[in-house]
This record gives sequence, structure tokens and C-alpha cells, in this order.
Amino acid sequence: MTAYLLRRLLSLWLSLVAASLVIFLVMEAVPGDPASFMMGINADPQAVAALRLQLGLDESLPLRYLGWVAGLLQGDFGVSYTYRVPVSELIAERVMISLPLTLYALALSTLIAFPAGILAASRRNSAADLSVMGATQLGVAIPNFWFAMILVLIFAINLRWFSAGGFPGWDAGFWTAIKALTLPAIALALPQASILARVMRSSLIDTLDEDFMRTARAKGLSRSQALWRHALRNALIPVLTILGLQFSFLLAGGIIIENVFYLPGLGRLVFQAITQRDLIVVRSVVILLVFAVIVVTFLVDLAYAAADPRLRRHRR
Amino acid sequence: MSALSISNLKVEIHGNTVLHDIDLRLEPGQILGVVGESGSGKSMTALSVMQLLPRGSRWSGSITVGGADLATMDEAALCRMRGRDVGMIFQEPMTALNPVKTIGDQVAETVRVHTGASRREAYAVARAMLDRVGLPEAQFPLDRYPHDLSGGQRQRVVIAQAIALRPKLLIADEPTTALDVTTQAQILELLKQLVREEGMGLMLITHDLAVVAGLADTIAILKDGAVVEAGATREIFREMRHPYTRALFSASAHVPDRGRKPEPSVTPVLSVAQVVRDYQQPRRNLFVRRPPFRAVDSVAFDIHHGENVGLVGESGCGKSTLARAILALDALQGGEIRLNGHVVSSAGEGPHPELRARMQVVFQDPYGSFNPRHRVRRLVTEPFHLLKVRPQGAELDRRVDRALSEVGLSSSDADKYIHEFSGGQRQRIAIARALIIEPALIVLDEAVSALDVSIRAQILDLLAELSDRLDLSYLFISHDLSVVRAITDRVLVMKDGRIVEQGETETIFRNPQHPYTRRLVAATPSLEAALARPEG
Amino acid sequence: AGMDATIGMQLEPPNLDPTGGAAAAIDEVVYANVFEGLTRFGPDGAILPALAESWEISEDGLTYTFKLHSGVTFHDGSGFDAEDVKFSLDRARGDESTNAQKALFADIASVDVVDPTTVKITLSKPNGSFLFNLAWGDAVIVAPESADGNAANPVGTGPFKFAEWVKGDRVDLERYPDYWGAAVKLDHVTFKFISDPTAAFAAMMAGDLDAFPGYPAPENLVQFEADPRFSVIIGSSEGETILGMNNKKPPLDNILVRQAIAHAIDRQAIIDGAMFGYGTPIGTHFAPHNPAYVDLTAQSAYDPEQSKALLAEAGVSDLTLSLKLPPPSYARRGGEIIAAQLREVGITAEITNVEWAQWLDDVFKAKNFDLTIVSHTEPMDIDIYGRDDYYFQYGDPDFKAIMADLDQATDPAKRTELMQAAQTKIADDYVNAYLFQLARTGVADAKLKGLWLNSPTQANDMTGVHWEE
Amino acid sequence: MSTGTSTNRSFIQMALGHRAFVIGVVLSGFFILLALLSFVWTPFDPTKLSIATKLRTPSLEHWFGTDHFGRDIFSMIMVGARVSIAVAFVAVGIGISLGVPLGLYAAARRGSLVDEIIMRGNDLVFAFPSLLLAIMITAVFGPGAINAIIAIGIFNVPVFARLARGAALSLWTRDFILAARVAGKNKARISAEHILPNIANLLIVQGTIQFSLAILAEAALAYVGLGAQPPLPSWGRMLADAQTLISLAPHMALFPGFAIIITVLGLNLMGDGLRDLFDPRLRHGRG
Ligand SMILES: Nc1ncnc2c1ncn2[C@@H]1O[C@H](COP(=O)(O)OP(=O)(O)OP(=O)(O)O)[C@@H](O)[C@H]1O
Ligand SMILES: Nc1ncnc2c1ncn2[C@@H]1O[C@H](COP(=O)(O)OP(=O)(O)OP(=O)(O)O)[C@@H](O)[C@H]1O
Ligand SMILES: [Mg+2]
Ligand SMILES: [Mg+2]
Repeated sequence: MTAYLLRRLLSLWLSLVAASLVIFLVMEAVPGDPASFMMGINADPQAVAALRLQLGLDESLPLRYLGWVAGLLQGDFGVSYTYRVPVSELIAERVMISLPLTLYALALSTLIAFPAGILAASRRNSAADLSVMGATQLGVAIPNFWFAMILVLIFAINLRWFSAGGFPGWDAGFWTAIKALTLPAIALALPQASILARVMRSSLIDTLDEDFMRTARAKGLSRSQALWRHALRNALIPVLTILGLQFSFLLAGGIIIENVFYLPGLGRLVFQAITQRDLIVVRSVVILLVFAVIVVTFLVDLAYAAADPRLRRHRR
Repeated sequence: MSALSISNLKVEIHGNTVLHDIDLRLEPGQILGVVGESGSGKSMTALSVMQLLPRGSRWSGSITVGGADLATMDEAALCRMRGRDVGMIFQEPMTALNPVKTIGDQVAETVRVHTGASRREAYAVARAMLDRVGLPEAQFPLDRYPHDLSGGQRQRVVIAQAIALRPKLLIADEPTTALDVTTQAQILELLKQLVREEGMGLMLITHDLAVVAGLADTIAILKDGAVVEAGATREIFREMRHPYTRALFSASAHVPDRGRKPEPSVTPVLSVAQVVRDYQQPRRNLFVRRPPFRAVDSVAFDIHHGENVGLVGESGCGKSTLARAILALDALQGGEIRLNGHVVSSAGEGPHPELRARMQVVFQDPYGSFNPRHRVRRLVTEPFHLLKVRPQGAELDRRVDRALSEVGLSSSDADKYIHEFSGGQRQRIAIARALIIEPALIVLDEAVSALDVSIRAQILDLLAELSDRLDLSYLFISHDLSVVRAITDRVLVMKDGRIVEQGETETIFRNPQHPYTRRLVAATPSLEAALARPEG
Repeated sequence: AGMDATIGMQLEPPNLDPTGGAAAAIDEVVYANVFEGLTRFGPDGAILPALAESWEISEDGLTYTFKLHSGVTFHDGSGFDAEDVKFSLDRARGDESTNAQKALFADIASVDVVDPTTVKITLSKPNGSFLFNLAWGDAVIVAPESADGNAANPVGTGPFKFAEWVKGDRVDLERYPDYWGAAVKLDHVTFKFISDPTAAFAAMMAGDLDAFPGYPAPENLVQFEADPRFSVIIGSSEGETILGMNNKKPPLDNILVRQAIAHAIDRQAIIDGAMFGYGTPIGTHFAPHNPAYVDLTAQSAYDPEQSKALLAEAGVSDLTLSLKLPPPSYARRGGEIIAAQLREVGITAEITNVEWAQWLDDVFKAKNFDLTIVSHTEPMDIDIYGRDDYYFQYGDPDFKAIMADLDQATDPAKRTELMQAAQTKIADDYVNAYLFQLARTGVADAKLKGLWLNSPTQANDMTGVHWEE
Repeated sequence: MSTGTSTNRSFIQMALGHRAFVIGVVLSGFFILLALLSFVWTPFDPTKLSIATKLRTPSLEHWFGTDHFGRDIFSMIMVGARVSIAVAFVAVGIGISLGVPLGLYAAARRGSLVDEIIMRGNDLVFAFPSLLLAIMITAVFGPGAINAIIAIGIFNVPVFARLARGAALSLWTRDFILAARVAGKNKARISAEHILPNIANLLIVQGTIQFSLAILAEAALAYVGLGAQPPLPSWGRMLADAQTLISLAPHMALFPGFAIIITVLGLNLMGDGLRDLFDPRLRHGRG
């Protein structure tokens, strides 16, 4: 286990270094100069030059890369070109929305998907199975921004149960904040729940066909006892993988949903930073997201080991 | 009251009749052997008793277990019956246990489901049962997981689960097929002991006549979903009224006709000298490498022209690894392998194609050894890749025809896909593929282990005949001693990567020297021996 | 509600220092609310006194003497006086200035403190629009102690003081109790940033916002008009929307080709199709609500036949031009319509949608374009035609002469005459194709009063805003 | 897919009997046909503006109504199908043609440094938030159909590389591969002759699913303005155009939305169907 941990840590670092290089170079290749963007159409060239100097944009490429990485290692993400505040502050604010939203959406999708998947698998080919499968096919096929638009139209504009978007902040009270995140979380959760339910179902069906399920039944367990005691944990591994992937996808993938609901989340921060050529924000947030993904994958691997004793010892 | 009585059992799966007219009786304290070739309906009969038939099945007839009629029981009653009144051991020990639960949990579960015993009590029973099946506390605490047990040990756990509540009836479906002979002997001994001591009825399903002959009180022979003959074991074997019984019996005991004995030649076909093969082990941690695992350790032997050499040994002793080394599929860590005097495989390099063309291989799995997407013609001609001048057109057809006819297939089979053949036919095609470039040596790695007795007999005959006619040499790898005894001139006994004994086959079998060989020979069930034993 | 108002804005300001960035969004939050200059724009575009109570201009037009209000304090409590004025103006025109509109101060020769409430500014040459220049957001007065922190924590003299900025979401202002002027009616103002037009619509409809003065989707206005909960505010803006052409790049260096393009465009179709009817056609680069405006639309009336004839005369056929479109919907939608209209006369316009940053790089700096659509929202910006290096690359000497005269002129009649000459000159030269004056379309809660109708500069002046009972 | 006539017939028969598969083929086939038809015929010129007849609701003349420029929505959906399908097809094609060789190579050199590098590279691409990277890519190269293809294609590479490697690894342990090695074939040849045909089914199934995902991805990119550029219609951009008009002219959002949903649904059903049909457990041979 420790050997495995060490190996994973090493490859984690290598991935991060590779990722940081990729991000840095991609962002350097983006046409457009942050300084002239900030100064606008009628800007005085001298003023633009002064700003470039101030932002340190005149240094050489390797120097800037090293400077950035050295900063990262000390926990210093740099200062946003456009906002002129430390990037870490910006990120901290946004994470307070993106993270709860992600967890909320994950919780929703799990709560929907697990029962649906289990129901469908345990009643294979029944009407319940067919309708769950039909619904999930649809759930996967609906573009989530379209779904979000419809949600707003119905629940915010027509029924006025929710506000159309925005986030009052956690200061406004837990439930108020949760309520504000509800429609976006539903919009995010729908396709995820569909995917998860499908994976749950097929993984469970595979497990139900395993020999040890017959052994369990031969011991006198009823069908549902066998399912709960023996099948679920075995079926969990592919589901965990998907959950891990979904977490990282949701953390940054909410850009469009964040736009529709004008939530100041991480995705929108990067999106906006890209259009404003706030390179330092883009780089730092993306590397952070990559880091999050790698950590989550790692945690998922640990969760595997918890779910499956075979993985605790020998590993490739 | 019979432990089990089945009459007129008929089972349909998706409209296909797989069982019709099964009648069986089993008394407490007795062993009923159910034999028959693959697909004859043995497992379906067992599953009918458990009422765990696959989805889409329908059954009719009558089954009573300890006097209770299954037809009158609802699902809840059946659940109460399973595990308490009837225990079952399944065919495949590797997959019959839940990999994510400890063995203690799984054995205790039987107890908890039925008795409402506390966790503690259930564990106590589990402990006792595991001790009983020979898995003592010291080595096998309750919190071990199945994955670090061997096949035989897992099978014992399955047995412990099945007998935890001392059921009146135990069904064992091929409980030993996946195990090597020594383990098989232990498991069978254990089962016998349980029957005698607990007085339960045991329905022992197997395709191995030798196993039942030594164990069963009564026997039922199945063919195509029906019982063709049933009665006391001795009588059945003595009288052999039904032709199918006779066929089964003779196939099991079949010894192919071997022609003249080959004389040792000056240069052996194959010469293996001090071969070492290591497997890299995963690192213990980032900085510490584990020493490599030595799967084949300084092995040396020769095979002469026309000679059939057997390689026996229990599972995992390195037989397949040695075969791969001989075939130059893996690089050696030491030693040398020569074919007709030329080095084919030594540390590092692969052989010259022309040399490689002198040896071919036939594998165990008749299903996995062919690319399912190619036609037979393409499959059997694959070795031509080794030739500089590859046969074309009519010449190609001629060679394909000849190879196929040599193994008893027709030339029209060349345009079929592999899924259109039975297991025995597939194994013939595998042999045809090996023969087509006229090699001097064929390595057969468990080439008949997966086949039914009758088909196995045919293939053995074919191999013997080809060897005689084409002056072929075989390296015949198997863990089944009776087969090796039937077909080889000389035998090598392998244990933990080393050859512990070698010599003339008959000599070794009659008079094994090494203790391991002795154990191996003793554990091999023998039909003759069983029938020769005095009644008792 | 109550004494609070939540105002929607499409773009979030990158920072809150109007003297350190060009983004219009900065002014939309802080202009007149947090920061004040010596003069300011009134709702109708007139130049009004602000921190300067009054002023005197010398005969030669070179010396301006401003009398400042007394009792003015910055939000951090420090006092305001003539030193602050000198500091602010010197900082804006200094060598290290990062003021985006540094040119506004180019004519200042010196700023002198006469006494704490009197400042004298000396110009190097007369400048008829100097008071106008001082009204810009870029010319607001800041305090030396707080100037460097204004980007994140703006400290000004206005009626509202900065309270909080939740990045990506909103800026909160609260009433400054010690304001020197007339007290404002609102206690709190929140500017909420909603870039997505659909979200803006939803937010208004759901009642999350009280007003959206620069409402980005004119197509929704019909619905708001039909709903008694809302009032729709349609005014004029300073945004001349033009189809910019690269005057130095063949074949666009040929006036016939440019004229042909101008005649190929049906302005009304663009206003209807892209702006849903909101907008005033223009024939030159000048705001129609300005008294000096001349209507020259007839000179480039929609006439595809003439357009084709002109192209033939110029000897071009199979013309393919690049059309680079920045993000606003007037450009993206207008571009699609223009491309279709140009297709009618045989010109292929290849559309590329670009981000602003890219636009600045590619179009504005590198001049790597044929056509583009931009709305020039700075007030009175016809002088850009006199710049040599401006993206459409006109820089005609005659035009520059007119501009030079205009700079010198202080007599209103003379100025009007010159401005009209300038308008005619660029229309005659078909420098760009002039499309329409951007309408300022806003939506507000029907009970919220006092918002600006027009936008003489980009601002959301909240000083007069109040709830009607 | 197997080629023998006898197998093929039974395959087609089985396929026709698989309800979900048939529905999937019909649904997605409908839009593929529309896309093809659009090359020769559309009811109206989808790029022709007619401001006077904008925002018409569906009628006999304009089956799906007109958009805010008075363009015929049905015609736009037809041509948009072409764009969506072409982008998705090429993007998946990139994924297959780069990913599969990489995966096969990694499997053939299992445990080697190259294998490790290829797999870590895959992980790296996976670790990037996909939409963000796509946005970054289009920020570098500018928006447009080609760049959307590249951006979507890049994410398909690791999907197919992993799939191919995993499937190939298990095939490498099979006896028939050993037999081929005994026949002296080298790894490249075995990969091409034996491994590739045997993972083709898997690739086709995954390809169908990736295809549907790519259509959704293209829609999302077009929605944020980074897909095909006007005047070429695209489903995602039609949705983006429609969104502010959703309560005024819902048909503008509904029809392209349905087009996306139905195509994706069809492809998914088809993929599921293919998975069933290729499943050896449901086909001949052993049970
Ligand atoms: N799940 C199933 N669905 C349909 N048919 C089945 C199924 N399982 C078994 N069969 C068929 O039922 C028949 C009897 O099979 P069964 O498993 O009882 O044979 P067996 O005697 O146990 O053979 P083996 O020695 O190979 O285990 C065979 O023809 C087989 O093809
Ligand atoms: N690729 C491998 N890596 C590491 N160890 C291996 C590998 N293949 C086999 N081994 C180990 O080498 C030993 C010999 O294996 P081999 O397959 O040669 O046994 P065998 O005698 O053929 O057994 P069986 O009768 O079960 O086929 C076993 O302990 C096995 O676990
Ligand atoms: Mg069986
Ligand atoms: Mg082996």
C-alpha cells in the first residue's frame, strides 16, 4: 500500500509538471495582450506599455514560467491582471460556490441514480426497468444548457418558486443559499444521474450474474437479501469511477450552467479570464482543477481498495 | 424417508427442453454419483433441486427433499430450505465466493440467515466449520478474504458454508474439476467423511468415472437430459447394460495403440539445458525491488525423434512457463534450448523463422486458441508465415486439405468459422494448424484437459497415430496422470519449477522414487483400482 | 426594495478605478456615484459643475480657474482640497500614468493650487472641449493617500461609498452620510453582473433585479412593455455603430468599393433584424441627438443596383472580404445580416467571431481585417478619423485640418460649422459604412424612478433614483 | 463485424429483432438522411434572410417557423445536421485513428516506458476540464468548425486509447495470440491482424456513443459561440440564438433542441443495441 502511495505521488507530481507546461504554453499561444485589453480602444500606447511593465509581461517566457511555478509551490497564485487582487482570493470566493454546487449535484444524482439503477437491475426487463432506462436515455441526450433554460422558464419565470439565478452568499443563511443552488444543481445532476443510473444498472446486472450470487442464494438468502448483502458492494467499483469522473467534470464543467444561472463559480471565472486574457488566472485555476482531478482519481482509487480487498495487496 | 427423490423431472429453458424424464433417489448417509458428459444436464438437475434454475426456465415433475414437496413451497419456504436443509457446492471454486467479504462472514451468513443466532454465535459456528474442513484458525482466521486462498482452500470454504447447518442433503456439482489431483483427493476424502459422520445424503456430480467409482454407493448416468442407467455402483460397472455406459467406461480407460518404440537418435529433437525463467515481481515499494520469482529453475532434458515425453506436476509448478520458453515466446534468464542442435532460445534473442517452423503448439482451450474472426483456412495456414516461400493457390489448397484430412476433417470445413465446430473438432483444427508446416516437435499444453472423455479418447488416438506415422515428437503437458500414462514414452515430474524425477513412463508410475511423485500417483483416482477394491 | 435598489449590468468591471482602465463597466458603477470630477455630464449630455462650484476662462482660452466646493470629504474621512485636484490631474498626465484616456489631458501645461478651494489650470493651446474632457470618468478626483488602492477599494467624494465587491457577482454601494451635496434617496445600491442575456431576462422577470439600464437583448423589450410591472426606458447613447473598413487595404483603398459597400447595406433591415427596431440610422459618425448633427443617410441610401454598378466601375468582381465580429449582439447579429446583404451584390463576407482581446490584437492593432462592426461609445469621438494609426486607417490631411481648427475654436457657431464639415467629409469619403446610433434600452421596475434615459457617457448615475410610493 | 454470409444474415436478422437498435437506427438515420438531402435540396435557402417574415410560428410554408432573421428553421436544421454530424464524425474519427494505434502500441509494449508515457498522457488529457480546454483551444486558433473538431477530437483520443489498450491486453493473453507468435508474427502484425479485428466491435459501440457525445459537445461549443461560424447554421448556435427569445418564440429553441435530443438518443440506442448484438453471451458459441 505504501509503495503504491509513493508511486502514485510521484506520478501525480509528474502529471502536474506536464500539465503546468501545457497550460502555460497554450495560454501563451493565445493571441491578445492583457494590457491592451484592459486599456481599451482609445488607449494611449505609452500607458499600455507602462501597464505591461507593471504586470511583468515583458519578461522572457522561461522566466515567467519559472516565476509562476515558483509562486505556485509557495502557495502564491499571483495577482490577477484585470481584477488586481491575489488569484487565491478570487479562487477562494469561487470555490465556495462551485464546490457546494458540485457536491449538491453529486448528492442529487446519487440519490436519484442509485435507487433507479438498483430497481432497474433487480427487475430486469420489467416495466420499471424499461421506464428507468428510457428516462436515462433521454437524460443523457438532453443538452444541459437547454434543460437549464427550460427549468428557469418554468420554475423561476412562470411559477416563481426559485429566483432565476444568482447566489446570495452563505451569509444569507444556509437554506437560502441551498435554495439558490437548487435549480443549477438539478440541471447539472440530470445527465449525471442518467449516466450513473445506467452504470449502476449494468454493473449490478453483471454482478447478479456472478457465481457467488448463486452461492448466496443457495445459502438461503432471498433475492433482495442477496442483492443488498452481496451484489451492491461488488457493483460499486465502476460506479465509483464514474462518480470520481463526475466530480471533476462538475467542478469546472458547470461553465454553461453557471452562465445560465449567473453564478459566480470557478468555471465562469476561467471563462471570463480567458476572454479578458487574464492569463494568470486561467493558468492558476486550470492547474488547480487538474490537481483536483488527480487528487480525486487518487481518492477514488483508495475507495476501490476499501470496496475491494483484492486491490489492497497486489497491484500492478 | 429419502433425502432426495426426483421423478419425471422435466426442465425447459426458453422453450428448449434440457431435461426430460429424470428419476433419482438418494437415501440419508449415502452418496449418489451423477455422471455424464458435458451438457448432459447434471448441473440443471442440481439447480432444479435448489430451485435456482436460470431465468426463463420452467420445470415439471416432482422433487421432494426430506419428504417435502418442492412444488408446494413458496419462495419464502424455499429460502428457508436452501442452506438449512440442502447445501450446495458449485463447480467453480474461484468464482463461487464473494471477493469482497471475509470467509468468516460468508460462512457465518448461512447460520445467521436461518437461525437468528447472534454475530458471535454465528462466528463460532463458522470457526468450527472451517476447522472441520481443514482450515485451522492459526492459518485461516475468519477475516481472510477469498482472493488470497488457493482453489482448494476456497472450495473448502464453500463446503464449510454448505454444511454449516448440517443439512440433510448436500449437492456437490463437480467439486473438484478445477483442482489438481492432490487437492482433489483431499476434498473427496473430506466429503466422504462428512457423509459417514453426519449421515447426510450427498449428490456428487462429476464427469469423472474414476471419482464416482471410488466414492458413490449408487450411480446415475445421464445423457442428453435423461437418466439412461441407474443403480448400485458396483452393479452398474459390472454389468454395463446400457451401451452409453459402456462407451463412457471404455473412453475413460482408453489407452491409444502405440506403435514401435523410437530409438534414441544422436542429436535430440529438443535439448533443454539448465533453463531458468524468472518473473519480475511488483516492487515492494518505490525503492526496494523484490527478487524475481523463479518459475522454472535449471531444467534440463532431451526429446528424441518420434518420442512422446510427458510433463506432469500440480497447478502452478511451471509447466506452461517452460512450454513458453521452449517455444521461444519469452526470453530466458539462463540456460539454452536447442532444436535439432541449433540454439533457438537463449537469453535475449528470438529464433530464426526456419527453426521456429520446426516446432508448433496446441493449447488447452479449444475456444480461445483461434481468432474467431478468421476462417479455418486462414487459421490453419497461419504458420506458413514462417516460410520463405509460402504456398500459393492450388498448392495451398492441397496442403490445407491434407492437414484437415489428417486430423479427420473434410476439406469443406476450410471455409467455416471456428464457432461452427465443437470442442473436439476445434482441437483437431489446432492440431492441423500445428501439423501443416510439418514440424519435428509439437508442444501440447493441457491439450485434452478441457475435453469430454469420449472426445479425449479420439484425440489421443489421433495424436498417437500421427506420431507413429509422421515420426513426430511431443512434449505432452498435463496434470492428468492417467492421460500421460496412456500416451507417453517418458515422463518428467515437475515441482516448484524443478524436474524432480524423470524416466520411462511405466517405470515411474509403477515405482515412483521421489516422494512427490509418489504422492501424485497415489492421489490419482483410478477406475480399475476402485473397481478392484473389495466390496464394503 | 424599500430604500435599496439592485441594478443589473452586463459586464463586470475588471477593477473599480476609473483612472486606471478603459472598461466602460468601471464608470457604470462608480461614475457620479462614488467618484466625482470637477465637472460632470448631466442626463442630457450638458456639462454641469460638480466638485468645481464655478469656473472662469481667460480671454485667450488658455487659463481655467476653478472654484471648488468646500466641506467635501473623501469616504475615508480625509478632506478634499485643491491639492487633490492637482495630484489627480498630474497623475493622470504623468509619465507613469496608466490612464486609458491620457490624451484628454494632453493640452494641460500646468496645474496650480491657488488656495485650498481654488485651482488654476493652464493649457498649452486653447481647447474648446476642455470642460467636456474634465467631465469624463477618467478625470475624476482621487486622494493621494488612497489612489493606489482604488482598483479594489475605491475611495471618492461621491454620494455613495463602496461597501463590498463579490467578484463575479456584484458590487455593493451604500449611502455616504457626510456627502457634501444633496442627499440621495437610496440607502444601498447593488450592481449585479449578469452577462448572459437570457439570464438577464430571467432575472428581471423573476424580480431578482430592480432595473437593467443597459439591457442587452432588445428582443425582449416587447414583453417587458406588455407587463405592467415594468417600465421600458428607451434613450439614445453615444454609440455610433459602424461597419469599419480597412481603408488602406486593397481593394478597400478604392473609394468606389467602399461606396458600393455602403450602398449595399439596408440600415433599416439591420435595425429591425439585429436590434428589433431600436436604433436610429446614421449617415456619418455623429450622434443624431447632437445639435450639430447633419443627416447624411441619403448619401449612402440602400441601393444594391448602384452598388453593383460601382463595383463594376471599380473593376472588382468575386470580392471576398473578412468580417470580424466582436461579441456584442449588435455586431454578431448585424454581421450576419450585413454578410447576407453583401452577398446580394456579389461580395462574400467571411465571418469570424472574435473575443474583444482578439479584436484588439488582430483588428485594432495589427489591422488584419477587411470589415468589422463596432459601436464607438465614447462621446464626441469624431476626432478618431484624424488619427493616422487608427484601425480603419483614414488619417486624411484635410480632415486633420478641420480637427485642428475645431480644437482652436471656442465660438459655438464656428464649432458647429466645423463639426458639420467633418461629418460631411467622412461621409463623402465613405470611410466606413455608417449603420445606426445604438439605442440605450433599459428595463426597470415600474416604481423605480430617476434613472437616466440617455447615456451621454457610460454611467448609472444613482443620485436621483428613488422608489415611487 | 464478421464477414461470413451465414453470420451476416443472422446478424441482420438479430438486429432487426432488437427493438431499441431499430428505433435508434431510425431516429439517427433520419437526421443523417436530412443532412445528406440538404446537399441537394432544402425547402428554403437557410442563409437567406428575410427580416420582414421573422419569428413566424410553424406553418405549412415554414414547417418549423422562421427565426429572428426570417430564415427557415427547417432548412437550417437540415444543414445544421450536416454540420453537427460532420463535426462529430470527424472528431470521433480523429479519436479512433490516433487513439486506437496508441492503445494497441501501449498494449503490445505492456509495462514498458512507452506504455507508461502513453497512459500517463491519456490521464493528463482526462485531467483537463474538457470544455475549458476546448475553449482554450478555440481561443488559440479562433472559433470555427475545424477547431471545434480538433478540440473535441483531442478528448476522444484517450477514450479510444484506453479502450483499445484494455481490450488488447486481455487479448494478448489469449491462446490464439500465442499461436500467432509461434507462427512467427511480430507484434505490429499481430496487433493489426488479430487484435484490431477482435476489438472492432467494442470500438464501434464506443464510437457510436462518442459520436453522440461529440454532437452534444459541438452543441455546447456552438452555444458559447465557438463552433461553426455563420452563415453556416449549427444546432448549438440556433439554440444560443433562440435563448433570449424562448418565451417569445419558443419554436426557435424547441426544434433544434429536439433535433439534438433525437439524434443523440438515436445514437445512444443504436450503441446500446450494438453492444447487445455484439455480446457473445447473446450470440452463438458458448453460453
Ligand atoms: N443458462 C442457460 N440457458 C439456456 N440453456 C442452458 C443454460 N445453462 C445450461 N443450458 C443447457 O442445458 C443443458 C444442460 O446443461 P448442464 O449445465 O446441466 O450440463 P452439465 O451436465 O452440467 O455439463 P458440464 O459437465 O459441462 O457442467 C445443456 O444443453 C446446456 O446447453
Ligand atoms: N506473467 C507472470 N508473471 C508472474 N508470475 C507468473 C506469470 N505467469 C505465471 N506466473 C507464475 O509462475 C508459476 C508457474 O506458472 P505456470 O503457468 O507455468 O504453471 P503451470 O504449471 O502451467 O500451471 P497450470 O497447471 O495451472 O497451468 C506460477 O506460480 C505462476 O503464478
Ligand atoms: Mg455442469
Ligand atoms: Mg499451465
